Amino acid sequence: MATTVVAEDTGQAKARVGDRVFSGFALAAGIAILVALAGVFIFLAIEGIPGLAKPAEFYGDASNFWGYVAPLLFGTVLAAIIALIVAVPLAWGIALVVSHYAPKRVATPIAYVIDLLAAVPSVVFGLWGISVLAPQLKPVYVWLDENAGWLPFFAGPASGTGRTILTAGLVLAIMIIPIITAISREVFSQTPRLHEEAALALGATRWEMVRMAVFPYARSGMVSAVMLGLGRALGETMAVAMVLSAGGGISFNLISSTNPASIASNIASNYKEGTPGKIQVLIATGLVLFLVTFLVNFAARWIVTRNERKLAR
Amino acid sequence: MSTTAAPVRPRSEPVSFTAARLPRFAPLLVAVVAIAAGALPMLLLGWGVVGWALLTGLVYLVALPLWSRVVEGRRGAADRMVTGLVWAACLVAIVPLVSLLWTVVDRGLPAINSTFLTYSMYRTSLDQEVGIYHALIGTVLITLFAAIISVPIGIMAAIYLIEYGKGKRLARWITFLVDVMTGIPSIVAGLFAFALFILLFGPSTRVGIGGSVALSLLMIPIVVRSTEEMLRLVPAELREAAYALGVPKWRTIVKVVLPTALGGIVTGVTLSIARVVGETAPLLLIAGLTTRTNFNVFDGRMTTLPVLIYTQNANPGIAEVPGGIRPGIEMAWGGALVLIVIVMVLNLAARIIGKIFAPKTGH
Amino acid sequence: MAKSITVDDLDIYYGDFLAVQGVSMTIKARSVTAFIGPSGCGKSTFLRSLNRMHEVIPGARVEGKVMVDGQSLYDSAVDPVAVRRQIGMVFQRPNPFPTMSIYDNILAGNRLNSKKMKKAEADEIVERSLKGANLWNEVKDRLGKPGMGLSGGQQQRLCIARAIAVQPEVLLMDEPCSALDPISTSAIEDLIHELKSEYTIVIVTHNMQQAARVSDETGFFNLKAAGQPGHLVEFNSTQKMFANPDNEATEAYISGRFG
Amino acid sequence: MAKSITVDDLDIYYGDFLAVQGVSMTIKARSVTAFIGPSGCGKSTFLRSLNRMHEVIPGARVEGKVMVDGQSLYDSAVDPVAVRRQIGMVFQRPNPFPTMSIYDNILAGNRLNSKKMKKAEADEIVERSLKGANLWNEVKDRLGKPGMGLSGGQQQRLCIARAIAVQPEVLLMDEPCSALDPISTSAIEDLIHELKSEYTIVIVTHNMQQAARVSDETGFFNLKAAGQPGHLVEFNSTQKMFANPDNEATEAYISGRFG
Amino acid sequence: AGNESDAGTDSGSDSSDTSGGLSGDLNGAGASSQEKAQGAWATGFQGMNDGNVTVNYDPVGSGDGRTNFISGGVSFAGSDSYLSDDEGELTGAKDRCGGTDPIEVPAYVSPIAVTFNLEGVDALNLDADTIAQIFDNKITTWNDPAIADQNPDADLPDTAITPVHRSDDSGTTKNFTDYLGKASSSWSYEAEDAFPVKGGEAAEGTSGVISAVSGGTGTIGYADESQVGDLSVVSVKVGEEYVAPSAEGAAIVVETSPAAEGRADVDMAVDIDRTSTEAGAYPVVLLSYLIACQTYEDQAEADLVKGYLSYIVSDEGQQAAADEAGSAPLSSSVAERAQSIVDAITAG
Ligand SMILES: Nc1ncnc2c1ncn2[C@@H]1O[C@H](COP(=O)(O)OP(=O)(O)OP(=O)(O)O)[C@@H](O)[C@H]1O
Ligand SMILES: Nc1ncnc2c1ncn2[C@@H]1O[C@H](COP(=O)(O)OP(=O)(O)OP(=O)(O)O)[C@@H](O)[C@H]1O
Ligand SMILES: [Mg+2]
Ligand SMILES: [Mg+2]
Ligand SMILES: O=P([O-])([O-])[O-]
Repeated sequence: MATTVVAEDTGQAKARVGDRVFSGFALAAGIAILVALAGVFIFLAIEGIPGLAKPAEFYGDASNFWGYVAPLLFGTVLAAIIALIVAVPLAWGIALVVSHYAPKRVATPIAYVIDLLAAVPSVVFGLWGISVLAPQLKPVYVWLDENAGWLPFFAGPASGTGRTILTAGLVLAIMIIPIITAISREVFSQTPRLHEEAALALGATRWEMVRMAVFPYARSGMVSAVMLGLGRALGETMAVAMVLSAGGGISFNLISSTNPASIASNIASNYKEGTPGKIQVLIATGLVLFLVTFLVNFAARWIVTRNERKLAR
Repeated sequence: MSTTAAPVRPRSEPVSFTAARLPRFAPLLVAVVAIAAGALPMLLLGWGVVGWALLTGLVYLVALPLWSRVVEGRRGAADRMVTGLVWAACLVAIVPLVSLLWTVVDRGLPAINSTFLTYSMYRTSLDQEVGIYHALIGTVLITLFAAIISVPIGIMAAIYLIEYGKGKRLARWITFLVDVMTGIPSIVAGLFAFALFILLFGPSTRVGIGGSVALSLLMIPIVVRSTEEMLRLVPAELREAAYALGVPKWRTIVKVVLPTALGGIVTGVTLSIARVVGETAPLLLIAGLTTRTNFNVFDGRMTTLPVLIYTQNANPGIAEVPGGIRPGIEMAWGGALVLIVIVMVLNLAARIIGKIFAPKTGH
Repeated sequence: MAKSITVDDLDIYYGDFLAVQGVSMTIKARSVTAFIGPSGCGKSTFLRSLNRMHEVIPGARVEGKVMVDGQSLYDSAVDPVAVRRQIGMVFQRPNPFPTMSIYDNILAGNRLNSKKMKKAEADEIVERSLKGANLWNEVKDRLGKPGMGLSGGQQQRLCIARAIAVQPEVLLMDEPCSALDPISTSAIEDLIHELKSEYTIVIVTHNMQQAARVSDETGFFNLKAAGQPGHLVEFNSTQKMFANPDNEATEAYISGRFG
Repeated sequence: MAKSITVDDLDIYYGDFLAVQGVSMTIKARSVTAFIGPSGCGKSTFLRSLNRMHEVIPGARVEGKVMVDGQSLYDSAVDPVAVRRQIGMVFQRPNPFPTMSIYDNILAGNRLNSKKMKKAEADEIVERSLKGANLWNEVKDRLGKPGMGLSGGQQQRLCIARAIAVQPEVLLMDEPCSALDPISTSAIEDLIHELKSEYTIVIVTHNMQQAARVSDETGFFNLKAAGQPGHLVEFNSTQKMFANPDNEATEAYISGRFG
Repeated sequence: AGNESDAGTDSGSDSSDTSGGLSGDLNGAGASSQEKAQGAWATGFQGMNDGNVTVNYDPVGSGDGRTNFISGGVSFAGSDSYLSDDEGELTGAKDRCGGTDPIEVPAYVSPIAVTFNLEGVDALNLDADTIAQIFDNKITTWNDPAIADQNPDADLPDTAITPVHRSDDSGTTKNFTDYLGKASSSWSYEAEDAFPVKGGEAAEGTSGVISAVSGGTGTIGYADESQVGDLSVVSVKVGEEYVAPSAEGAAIVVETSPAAEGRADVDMAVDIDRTSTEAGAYPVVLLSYLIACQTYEDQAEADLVKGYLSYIVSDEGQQAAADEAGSAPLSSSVAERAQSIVDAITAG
């Protein structure tokens, strides 16, 4: 046993080195992320900024870049919002079933099956979207057009192929469900027993226990899960490109053939035939998407911290 | 004590434990009624199966809570409502999954045989058989290298955020930017990797590792995010227990914190792999397309399964017999099935690993 | 309103593991019943079977009968939520809700039953409960702060306050004072004395002096050997138990000659 | 090997909140020092400042001096890891490592410091430590089972066994017995008696009888008022403290007339 | 892979008597529509060289293919349209080829079919004006008199017409709109890669259009004829006749079309004559090009490009693409000229 408190023997000195090295690696990894992101941003800026001010013929029907990107941005956000509205409650529901409702025998296969969804490549989602989902939804859109056409969302005319932004949003929803579910169920199931039992012992029903003990504990994880899902929905390329009948302008009509494209799918669709100038325009739209993601996250974070502060009041 | 305070609820009559409960068979009964009610318009108005299922669900979700509301009161109704809703969520999510899996299996299975799995698409005459072996190898290698790049960076970054950087400005920025990074569209990641490799290795470089780099950009944020959440959930008491034994911080992290969180971390890594293994756009750009099997990610083109699926579907060729299945279409679905099976196996492996290392509680 | 509890040949399992075997006793209404016994003998397990908290652990189940005022607790028609609402519980480890303020922690149970509560009424419940748990003076200026910011002992008292805020009819306490200092402990003991005029109280304690001080009747649990199920050795009036127990093992335990 | 500890005008902060103020005392080597005081007065906080565990809480810091055998504990050259290896600690709440078996939990302190050990040596450490913590008989047949599967009291004894397995020079115990039954408690108390021939032991306890039984010297902490920092009221030999304390407040607290 | 190991030994025998004796990798990029044909050509060329050669073709799209070629990243490009100097491509290609004019030879011709999905109707005759008005959303129901007049025998329903166009930029769209602009009086848009009419049903890629047309009701679209499969196709009015899409009809149009103006000898760029009235001609065609250099710095690269391109324009190559991809072979006169240009590729 050492007789002094200060580290002297080699084992202890090494431990200190170990700590420094390890924390150094951790820091380096963090910084690597910053560098990578800065790299992406710089790349987008260098290649994209010339695309902001090209002659009008580069922007199709629009007269300038903003007119070109606005419907794309709108389409991106609209599809992502539809996806979130559909996916988030479903995903949280499934996560709860797996973590708190179903017996283990049932929960494990459900979790596994949902995880499988995450494994399906976006191309396959695209193929399935066009060949299976869209035809199934076609009559639904016709019905909505006839019976709910007074709502601007269902103004119609209903698409003849079912490949609308609503369909794209639904495909995106299915794509992000496993992401949101996986993280949410992980944090749900980590809720300390102590807190769950505290709620149950007060005579809480299961749902009340979830609300009192599980949700508050899991909140940050739930938000992360949603942000991950949102990120994927905003940036999804192939599935949207394949499923969506794109090319329209800004419109809240969810069931017609004429839909705004999303930024990512528009890049993928038009990159192939792009001349260098056109590609600069496309990359500039990528830059816009990047900045939007930045803003969305900023807003989400702000809301979360504000809520937390309110809580700590 | 109640002399000083007004009772919260009237305590005059003893409350029975059994008061106001729906019979045990209530959910079943309501379900049967709902199914019947749902079937009615199907018979009378000719609604489809989808309409029937929707109506059944709706009737159940309205009727049971209503009944419960009358008998059991607000809280019981809310509980039953939520129980119904979460299970409905499960069913609703499983429907498209089953449809999708069925489609893939139905269309993909006929393509699969030993040639399909062991031959590449390289051929020297048109009547030779082809397979997806080269794409299988490409997918496995490119994804493996993507994981090799992103898992250590992701986990270490999460460790920095939770264990070292807490409260620091830099950590707050990294957390925030990781969220931003989750929103990078895959095509932008591909363009970036492409530009980077052109800068480093000359024009139109196409190389497998470039695909790995592009995929890493997509994987890292998922790994960081999920790991971060899991590390956050490791109780401080455990860290303190280790510190108090004179264990250095880094060993505490490696030997106590990480093992405790391992199950969740493995899930996160699997998720990130599943997320990128199906990527097409970036790989088409940077890893290119070849018909040969390439085992070297650092040199030459590599085909991956999603790229194969995409290109085969886009140019399926012509069917041997008029009206038959085009060779590319069959190959695309076959490839999709193989890809899903790969990830399924990976998932299963991750679960087993997670189970082996998960915190052991109980007997 | 207090209830008497009759337990008849109760076996308690964790999956296949029989943790407690063959317990029969009658817990009188409006009295304090204490359980003592060595660590691991199943006191907590048995206590949790009295308000059906045991069954929230996956695989956990009981065999046998628990009757509360003539109603069988494990009857299929019985709603465990209703049971727990009337048979409150304080745990061995303090477990305030981490995201709630002290104020909201106290009201957590009440809010379940009556969504809308007048501010004055709520304030009154909070104050009464905190005073009852001898915590009012320490926290009255920071009711809006999170409950987790308190010291261990403060947290435990917060949990006691939360449990009594819903005015249950039976109160189960699993070593409620093991994290408390003597002053808080004696405040809780006083509280128990007060409460027993209206409630049935069951308390698990390691502190034999405490058992002797607060309880009317005492049950002694023991293990035959490690790995064996725990069982009830003796159940008697506290006075008799500490003065002149029927069972030798009890005497040995109480006099500290045990082991 | 034991160390004496001299504390000089120590202030302990959580961020801006001054939790403990102006503590000065000398803890003698090869003796048992007990801290008593009402809940929330900063006993745990002060104890944790003695092996630099305090600083693992973000924002937590100390001002003042702690000297261990003449070396300043908070000197910039001092490695807190080395400090903690030699000044062990047992916490108020049991915290076994959930991923490890009972066996591995005991050896955690040795193994995590990457000491290579022969099987026989390891077995010996495990047995010695478990016997010391009075847990051997209960777990000797399931050493490979997870530590989390034990009851609360068993878990705490496991943690004590884990702490003594590394043979520290000073042992800090924060209410180590608050979750233990009398038998385990008295085993631990015996253990403390044994250990003090070689180690310096500091114990926080709510049980004044325990303080009187095990300690040579006692420190009484108190709060002036809720929200105010805790401070050391009196530090004296245990005998004097319990028989004839210098301070009125001490007497009031010890005799239970406090509040 | 199971097939690669023995590829070199047994396949040279059955492919050709003119074993090239080449080895190495040849990289190209460009039009995704060429991918299947490129696969067939690669197979034949690899066979000719006993499996010692690998041809890689990245189907990144014509535009990106040309960019890659100009940057020197690939040895040849496949493109749905010839190099133009709008953004300096022609000049760039010249620079890339060491100052010599780039080679542009046709790879094959694809007839573009106007295809539809309408219950109870499996053939239609339409003139360019009607097609233009349908895709311009001027004619919106299938029983419109403009359609009915040309199809007295068809039982046309009252269904709405859903025209499906490409959502991605595409050579197919450019050639189709070029046809509409030149052959009809009612199409007022420029020929462009992006479909010019706003709104309406759009789909990604040829396969997307096919899926959308076959999955929808009352749909009509345009796509490479080889990909149409079971769908019904429109016979287009040429002169006084209605002509269904066919390889022969496509070849006739290409042969009778004038060369693009101001091009070098080695540049076979053609401006398709959309208004041809030649008997049997089918003017809705896409001419796909191969772009390469006359000289390469590297001998091996020059040999590979020369060998590969010369195989492509050979009868064998054209037949292979027709079998695999369903493209229309070049007419013999066009192929001959292409062959002579390709044969002149050298290193130096
Ligand atoms: N969740 C659980 N799963 C399986 N076994 C358990 C669980 N909780 C407790 N046990 C076992 O049941 C037995 C009784 O445990 P219990 O916690 O009831 O003891 P106790 O008398 O309350 O002990 P203590 O005084 O230490 O709290 C012990 O052997 C324990 O290991
Ligand atoms: N992590 C923390 N952050 C902020 N304040 C804290 C923290 N831990 C304890 N405190 C505060 O410091 C003061 C002293 O707490 P401490 O836990 O040291 O008391 P204690 O004497 O050990 O009480 P007990 O006997 O209940 O364990 C209390 O006011 C408590 O609220
Ligand atoms: Mg217990
Ligand atoms: Mg304390
Ligand atoms: O061949 P395209 O894909 O450009 O039509």
